[in-house]
Amino acid sequence: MITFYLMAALFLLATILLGLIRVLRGPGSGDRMLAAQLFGTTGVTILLLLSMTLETPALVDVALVFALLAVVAAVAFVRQHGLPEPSGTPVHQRKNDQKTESDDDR
Amino acid sequence: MSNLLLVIFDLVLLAGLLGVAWRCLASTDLFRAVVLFITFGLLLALAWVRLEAPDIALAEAAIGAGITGALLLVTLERLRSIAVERRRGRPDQPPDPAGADALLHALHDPPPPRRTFVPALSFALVVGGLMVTALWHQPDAVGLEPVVDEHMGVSGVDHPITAVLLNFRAYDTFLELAIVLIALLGAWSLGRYDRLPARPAPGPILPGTLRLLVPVAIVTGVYILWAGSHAPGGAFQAGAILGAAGILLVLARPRDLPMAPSTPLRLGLTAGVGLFLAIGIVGLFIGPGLLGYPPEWAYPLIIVIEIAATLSIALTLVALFIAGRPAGDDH
Amino acid sequence: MIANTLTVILILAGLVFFAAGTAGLLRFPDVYSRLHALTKADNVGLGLVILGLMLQAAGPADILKLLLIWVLVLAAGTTAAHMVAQRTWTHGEFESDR
Amino acid sequence: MEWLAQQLAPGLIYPTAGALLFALGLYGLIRRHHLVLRILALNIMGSGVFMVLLGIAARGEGAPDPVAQALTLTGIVVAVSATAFALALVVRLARITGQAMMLPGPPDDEAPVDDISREEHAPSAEYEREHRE
Repeated sequence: MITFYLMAALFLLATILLGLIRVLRGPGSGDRMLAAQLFGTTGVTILLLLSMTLETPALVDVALVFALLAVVAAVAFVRQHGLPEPSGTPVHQRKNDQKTESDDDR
Repeated sequence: MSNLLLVIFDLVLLAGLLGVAWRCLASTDLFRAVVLFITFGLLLALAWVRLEAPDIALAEAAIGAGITGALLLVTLERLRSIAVERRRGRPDQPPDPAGADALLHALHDPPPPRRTFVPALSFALVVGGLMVTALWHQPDAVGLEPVVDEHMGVSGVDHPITAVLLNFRAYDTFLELAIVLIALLGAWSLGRYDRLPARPAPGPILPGTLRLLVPVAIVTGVYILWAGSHAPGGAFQAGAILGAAGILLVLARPRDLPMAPSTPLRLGLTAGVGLFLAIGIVGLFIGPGLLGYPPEWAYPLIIVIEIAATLSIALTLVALFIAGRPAGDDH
Repeated sequence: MIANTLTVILILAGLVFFAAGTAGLLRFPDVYSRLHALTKADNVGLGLVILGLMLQAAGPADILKLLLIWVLVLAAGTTAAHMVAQRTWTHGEFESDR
Repeated sequence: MEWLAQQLAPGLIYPTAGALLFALGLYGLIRRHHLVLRILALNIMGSGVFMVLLGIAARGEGAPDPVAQALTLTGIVVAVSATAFALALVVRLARITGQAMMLPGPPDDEAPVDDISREEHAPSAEYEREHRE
């Protein structure tokens, strides 16, 4: 059983390292943030599996804290750049040649 | 079999850590560097787990996931808004022609000049090589574990790390609280806080999530604080969790920050250091010495200090995140 | 014995979802489809692993803690996905790379 | 196999990796110009130090050394406070000079700066005004 848990944890660690490719490539910051979010969940799972392997029940608390605070970085990400004024049209509907105020912000 | 798997796990984890750190420091795009640094913190927590340090993993989880990431992302936002402001000009100042450059540089760092490559690499290699050599030749020592174990009876708590932090080496912890407070004073001396130019996401999703998360965070923080006397947990981890919850509130709040009134805020910020020192000085007269407690009083005193320290750490972390004196606090 | 077999099956199923999430993250063409692959696969994956671990838990307190972790991750994942999507919709996809 | 597992015990490979992290952070600290990246480099160096401390504490049989763990715990909280203070300083610097990098020198410094053009790092009017006063 312990060997099985360890193999599962190792597999998940490998998926994190593979997912890093998305952080490196991007291309947008949304992609990078999503990858970080996935790593958070995977990390929680690895911690739960390790708590069975290493027989350390306290690791469940660590996983709990990770799960609890997984959203903080994403909220900070939304504030980073912020959102345009309520009247702002979505980027997809803007004309390409028309330089708008919030385009300048970037 | 499982030993071998653990070794493979360690090697993969460490390779990942080194790789992430390397790519992070090689990024030209600062946002990418910050996301890689958040991932680095996650992997680091796993490393602490493998080193049989669940306490540290707990603190790393709260700080890495909750505080550092948000702090860095918001700093990038502040730098960007400063660059935009300079480019546009302000009411009292014409637009700054160098502003366009500043905008470019605010969130991008050009690749470093080739000239510094060889000296930097050789210096880092020499330092790293010396450290590795020293570590490999260091003899195995038992450390202080038996000593701590022997004195656990008089510490007042059942968890060795809490005993070390709040009893055996209380002066370290006391000075650590003071340093955190000094960092805050430093940040406050830079001026009032900058109002973030960005707005939070509209819609019901974020407030709804907050309504779920913040109470759970408070309960978890108190639970971790309580667990500290017999299991991994304690004032630092609890303070970090509550601080992260406070940061979440600050981030989700539209425009105006929910700053506490000045006097209670200051009392809360200094409660940890103040109470610690007061109890420590009392110990000088009626106890075993400065920052020492009589064994029969140790448990309640440690609990009182821990509660105050948790409060102070949480408040200080939130105030450091806001980075600046509360508005209307000057005179 | 039955519990052990069930745990193994559930965790394996969870791992499949994690693999699918990572594959989606790497292979899908734009943020919105990546988002979709990731949040669904990811949360179901964790849910299955947690169900598997619940069968091995020592007592009701542990089971509740595991359940709480899942609920929290669900809430965080949903919120994060929503906010990333909203921000991408209003700001465009490639604003980080000039 | 067992022999290999013994050679690669956590007490040995983690401190080694910690030392490498420290060296990596040092390298980044020297080479990168942007102050936020330098702060990240310092944090990575600090993590390397923590890893060395905890790795040595985990050596040998039995429970790890609680004193090293307690010191690391305080170290992490100090590191995050120092990072927050440093970031506040960077924002303040950017507000005054318009740059988030190390300036090559004071405005009247004639020292040659060959790698980065003078133009890019020219201090802003506000910076010069503050220094003249």
